[in-house]
Amino acid sequence: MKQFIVRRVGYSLLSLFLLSVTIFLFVRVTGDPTTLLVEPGASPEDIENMRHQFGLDQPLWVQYWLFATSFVTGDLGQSFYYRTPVLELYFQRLPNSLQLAAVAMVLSLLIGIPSGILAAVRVGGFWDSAGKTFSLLGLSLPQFWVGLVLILFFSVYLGWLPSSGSGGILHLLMPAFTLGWYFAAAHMRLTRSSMLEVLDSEYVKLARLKGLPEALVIGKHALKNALIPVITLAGINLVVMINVAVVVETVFAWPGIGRLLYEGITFRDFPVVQCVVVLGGSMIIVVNLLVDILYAYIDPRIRLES
Amino acid sequence: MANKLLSLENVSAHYVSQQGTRVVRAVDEVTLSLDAGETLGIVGESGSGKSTLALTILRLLPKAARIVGGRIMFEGEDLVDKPAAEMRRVRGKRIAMILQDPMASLNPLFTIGDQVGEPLRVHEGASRSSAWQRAIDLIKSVRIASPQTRVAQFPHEMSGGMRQRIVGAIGMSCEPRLLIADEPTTSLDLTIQAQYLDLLRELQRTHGLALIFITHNLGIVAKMCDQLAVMYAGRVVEQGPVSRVFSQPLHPYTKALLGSIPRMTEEREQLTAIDGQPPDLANLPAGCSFAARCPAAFARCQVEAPPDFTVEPGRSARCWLAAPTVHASIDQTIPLSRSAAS
Amino acid sequence: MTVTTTPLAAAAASPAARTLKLWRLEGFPLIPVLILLLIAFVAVFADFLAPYDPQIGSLARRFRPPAWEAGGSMAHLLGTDHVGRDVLSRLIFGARVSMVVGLTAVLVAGGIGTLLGILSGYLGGWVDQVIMRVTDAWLALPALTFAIFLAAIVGPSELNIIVILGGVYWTRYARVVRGEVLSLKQREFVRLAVVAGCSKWLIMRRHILPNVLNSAIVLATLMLGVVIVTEASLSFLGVGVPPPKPAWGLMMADGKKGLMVGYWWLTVFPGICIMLMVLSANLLGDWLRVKLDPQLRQL
Amino acid sequence: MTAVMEAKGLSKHFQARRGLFGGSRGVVRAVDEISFAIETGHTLGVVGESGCGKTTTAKLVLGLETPSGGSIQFEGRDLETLDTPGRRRYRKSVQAVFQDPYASLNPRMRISAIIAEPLVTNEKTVAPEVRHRVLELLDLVGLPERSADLFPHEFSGGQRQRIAIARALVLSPQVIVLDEPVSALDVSIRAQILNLLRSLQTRLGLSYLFIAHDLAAVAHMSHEIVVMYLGKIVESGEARALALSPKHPYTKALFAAALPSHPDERSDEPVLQGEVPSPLSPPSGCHFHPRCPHATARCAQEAPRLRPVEGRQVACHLFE
Repeated sequence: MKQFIVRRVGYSLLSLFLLSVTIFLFVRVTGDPTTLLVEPGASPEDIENMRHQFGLDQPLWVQYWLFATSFVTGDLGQSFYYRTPVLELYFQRLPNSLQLAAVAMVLSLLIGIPSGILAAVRVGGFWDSAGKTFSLLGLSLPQFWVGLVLILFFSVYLGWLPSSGSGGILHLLMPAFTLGWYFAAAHMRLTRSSMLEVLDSEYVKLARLKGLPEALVIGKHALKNALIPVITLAGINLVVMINVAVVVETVFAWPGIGRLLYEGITFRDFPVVQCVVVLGGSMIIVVNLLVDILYAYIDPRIRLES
Repeated sequence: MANKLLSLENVSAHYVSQQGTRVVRAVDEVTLSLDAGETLGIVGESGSGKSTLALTILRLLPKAARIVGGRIMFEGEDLVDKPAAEMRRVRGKRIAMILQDPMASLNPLFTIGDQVGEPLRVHEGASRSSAWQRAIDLIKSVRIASPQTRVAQFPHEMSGGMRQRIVGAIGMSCEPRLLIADEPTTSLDLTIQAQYLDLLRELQRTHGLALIFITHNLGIVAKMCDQLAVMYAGRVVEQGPVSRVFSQPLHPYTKALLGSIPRMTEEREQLTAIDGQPPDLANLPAGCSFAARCPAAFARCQVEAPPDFTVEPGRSARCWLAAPTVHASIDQTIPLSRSAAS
Repeated sequence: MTVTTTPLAAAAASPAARTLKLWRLEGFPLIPVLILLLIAFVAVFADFLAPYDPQIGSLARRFRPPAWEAGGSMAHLLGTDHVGRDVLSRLIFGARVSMVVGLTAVLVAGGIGTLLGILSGYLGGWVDQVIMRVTDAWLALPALTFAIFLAAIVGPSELNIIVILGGVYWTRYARVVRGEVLSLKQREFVRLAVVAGCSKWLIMRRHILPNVLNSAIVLATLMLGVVIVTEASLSFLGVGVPPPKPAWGLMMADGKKGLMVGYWWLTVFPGICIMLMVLSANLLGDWLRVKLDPQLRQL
Repeated sequence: MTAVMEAKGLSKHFQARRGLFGGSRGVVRAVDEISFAIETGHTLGVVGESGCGKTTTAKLVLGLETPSGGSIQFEGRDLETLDTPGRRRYRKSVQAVFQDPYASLNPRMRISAIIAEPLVTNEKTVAPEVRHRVLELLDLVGLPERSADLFPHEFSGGQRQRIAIARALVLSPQVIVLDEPVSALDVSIRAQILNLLRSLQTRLGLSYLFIAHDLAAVAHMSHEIVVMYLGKIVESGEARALALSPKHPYTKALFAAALPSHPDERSDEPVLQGEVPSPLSPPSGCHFHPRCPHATARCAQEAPRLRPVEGRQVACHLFE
C-alpha cells in the first residue's frame, strides 16, 4: 500500500511538472511572451524592465526555474485589470464556483443515477431509449445555447427567473441546470453501462439462483457494485465542473472562476488566464490522485494489479 | 413416473428474434427424468441447448426466450405454470444451481456470512443473527478452517479453492433436493477441478442431493454420473445409464463422440472425427438434425426426424437405427471411424 | 487419411449476407446522415446558395425579424442582425466554417492521436512512458479551458483554432487507441507475425493499424460533435473564429445582447444549426460504435 | 535418433516490477533450468497446471522471449552463437499454432495473405509461386481452393485452425510449437485437428512441441512427455509409460485427477489437496513439498535434482 501511494504520488508530481512545462513552453515558444506578460500599453522602458524581471533575457531553463519557483511560492503575478494578486482574485471567486458546482452535481446525480438504473434494468425498452435521447441531447447541446434558450423562456417570456448575476437560490437554478445536464448525461451513461456489466456478472446470476426477489437482486447486489465507478467519476467531475463552467458563468454572468477566465480573455489579462489554467489542472491532478488512493483502500485488488 | 424427483415431459424452449422472424429451437421436445439422490449428466457441444435447458428448469431464461411447451414436474408440481413469486421460492430453496465460474460467483462487496446466510433469510425468514450462526455451520461443513473468522471476511481475502467451497455452501444453505451444476469446472486446473468434483460428491452424499451436471466433457460424466443424456441441436438424442451408454452407444453421434476423445489407456492411431458442423438451430433440416454428418445415415433420415425410441427401460435414442426392428444389427451398420467408411 | 469439411458455402455465405442485411436494416441513422450531407453540401456551395454577402450589412436594415413575424419580409427569410447582415446567408457560410474547422481538427487530432497511441501501445517501454505521461498531464486540463488558454496565447484565427483543437483533443485519441493496441498485442495473430519474422514497423502497419481503424473512425465521428461544440464555445467567448467571419458560435454571442429585448432569432437559429450538426454526428457515431466496434460499446 | 532441438538449463526470470516508480518486487522464475530434447519427427508433450511455465517455454523456443540463462541448441548449434543468416534459418524452421483460432488470424487479411505472410516476409518469391504454395497448403490441410480469397470471419473454429496450421507449414519448418491447439474447439472438431496434425507429422516428418492441459490428448499425441510444476521439470520420459505409471508424486496426483474416459475407470485415489502456490514466493526445497503426501523434512530444505529412474527422469528424493 505504501509503495502504491509513493508510486501514485510520483506520477502525479510528474504530471504536474509536465503540465507546468507545457504551459511554460506554450507561453515562451509561441510568439513573443512580452506581449502576454507585460501590460498592454506599457512604455519601452517598462517592457525592458519586465523582460529583465521575468528573466526573458536569460536561457530557457533559467526562465523555467524562475517560473516554477514563483508558482511553488504562490506568486502567480498581478492582474493587469484589477491590480491585485491573481491568487487573491481566484480565491474570491472560488466559493461561487463551488456553490454552482455543488448544486449542479446534486442535480446531475439525482437525474443521472436513477435514469441510468432504469435504462439498464429495462434495457431495450421505452425508458432505455428515453434515457438515451436525454443523454444524447445533454452531451450534444452546446451549454451556451441551452443557457440562452432557458433565459429566453424563463426570463424573457415568463419572467420567472433572473437572467444573470448571483444572489438567492433563484439565481442558481438555471446555471446549475445548464451545467448539470451535461454531467447528468455522462453520469447516466456510466450508471447504465456499469449496471449492465454488473447485471451480467456471475454473482448477480447467483443472487437470482438463490431465489432473491428482483428488488433485492438489483437494490443490494447490483447497485452497490455498479455505483462505485459512478461515484468515482462524480468526485472527479465535481472538480472538473469548477473548472469548465466558463461558458455557463459567462452566459448567466455568474461571478465564479469561469467568469474570471472570461474576463481574463476579454481584458487581455494574461496572468489571470494563466492562473486559472494552472490551478485548474493542478486541482484535477490532485483529485485524481486522491480518488486512486481511496480506491485502493476500498478495493485491494487494484493495489496488486496496477 | 410419480416417484421421480424431477421429470421433464416434451419440454421446448425457443428464442424468438425481435422481429419475430427467427426462431431458434434451443431446447426441443426434451423428455428426461431423475430420481432423488441420483446424478444425471447432460452432455453436448456448444450450442446444443444444454445450458438453456438448465435455465428452463429454473425458469430463468433470458427475455428473448420462452418455454413453448411441455411439463416440468418437480416433487409432484408442474414448474412451467407456477406463478413467478412461487417459482422464486423454489430457486435456492428446493433447487440450487452452481455457475461456470465459482471464483466470480461471490459478490466482492459483501461478507461471506452475509452471502451464505442470504438464502436462509429470504426463504426461511431467519433473523440476521441466526442466519449468521448457520452460515458458520455451513462454512464448517464444507471443511473450511476457522469458520468464525472466515464468516466475517470478504471474498478477496480467500483463496480460489475456498471460494469454490463457499459457493458450494451457499448452494446447500436451504437443504435443496436438487443441485444443477452448469460447466462447473471448465476454467479450473486439473487438481483444482478434482477437488471441486470431490466436494460436490461429498455434498451429495451428506445431503442426499440429486445432481445434474451440464457439461461438454464426457470425462466428468464418466467420473460423476449415474445417468446420461446426450444433446445435439436442441434435442436429447440418447439417454440411459452411464455405463450402458459408454459401453454400447445407440446413437451414431454418441458413438462418434466417444470415439473422438483420446484415451490414456489405449493406443489409437486415429480418433473418430465427426465431419462438418452442427446445424443452424434457426434453420434445422427436415429430417434428423445429425443426418448430414452421420456416417450411417440413409434415405429416411434425410426426410423424417426419428422419434424417441425406448430400447430398454430407461434407455432411449432418437435414431432410426434404434427402432425395434433394426436395433439388433446396430454394431454392424455403424463403422467406427470415418476412414473406414470412405 | 481423408480430411473432409463441410461445403464452405453454408458457413461462408451466411455471416457475410447477415452482416449486409443488418447494415441495411438495423437502425441506420438515415436522417442524421442526410442532415450532415446537407450541411456539407451547403458548406461547399455556400457562394451560390447564400442570397447576400455574409459580412456586409446595412444599418438601415438592422434587427429585421424572420419573414413570418410582423415586420419581417421575404427579402430576409430569417431576419437580420445588429449590423443588418442577412442571418440566412451568415448561417450558410457558418456551415462552411464549422465543417472546415470540425473536419480538419478531427483529422489533426485523430492523426496525431492514432500514431502516438499505436507507438505507445506497441513499442511500450520508455516510448510508452513518455507519451502516456504527457497525455496524462494534458488530459488534466479540461479541454475547453486548455483551448481558451492556447487561443489566448496564439490569438484567434481559423487556422489557429484548428491547430488548437487538434492539440487539445489528440490525447483522448491516444488513450483509446493505446488501450486497443494493448489488447491487440495480446492477440495471437500479432504473436504469430513475430514468429513469422515480421519487423515491428510491418506489424504496426499491417496488423495493428487496420485493426484500430474501426475504433478510430467511431471516435472521429463522436469527436466531430465535441470539436464543433468547442469551436462554437470558443467563438462565443470571443477567442474563436475572429469577426466578421460568420461562425455559428460567434453569431450567438453577438445575438445574446438582443435576447433580452426579444430579438430571439439571432440566437435561436445558429443554435439550432449547431444542435442539428452535433446531434447528427453523435447519432451517427453511436450507431457506428455498435456496428463497427462492439468493444467500444461500454465507452 | 537425433534431436532436432535441445534445451539445456533453460531459464526465464521475470522481474516483478512495474512502471517508473515501481521498485523491484522480487523475481518470478517462470522457467527454471529446464532441459529437454525434441527428437526429429517426434512430439514432445509438455503438461502442467497454470503457472508451471509451459507457455513461457513455448515463447522461449519461438524466440518471443530471450532466455535469462541456459541455451537452446538447434541441429546441434547453440542459438546464441548463430550469425544472422543462421538465426533467420532458425526462425524459418520453427513455427507455431496457438490456442484461439479466432484470435490467430488477422480479421483484416485474406486467407491467402495470412498463409503467405511468413513466406513473403522471409523469402523473395514471385507472386504466382506464392499463390501456388498457398493452394498446395490449403489442399494439404483439407480446405477448398476458393478459401484463399475469403476472410477469416467466413470460417468456423475448426476451419480457422486448419488455416493456422497451413500458415505454420508455409516455410516448410522442422519444428512446430502447438500451444493448446485444440482446447478452444468443440469436442467433435478436436479429433479432426488432432488427426490432421498426426498425419502431417508422418507425411512431412515434422517435430512438435505440444502443450496442453488435456492429459489424454497429450498422451495420445506425444512420444515423450515433460511434466512441469512451478517452473521446473519434475518428471520426463516416454509418453505411454509415464502416463500409465507416473512416478513423481505430483505426476501421480495430476494423472489421478485426470478424468476417466469410461465409467469403469473411475479411480478412488485421494485427491491432491491445496492450491498451486504463487510463483512470486515458491516454497523452499522441492516446490511441491507442501502438497506432497510423502514429503519429509529434507524436501523442505533441499531441492531434488532430476535423476534417471527406470529409463525416465524424476526429480524426487523418494527415488534416490
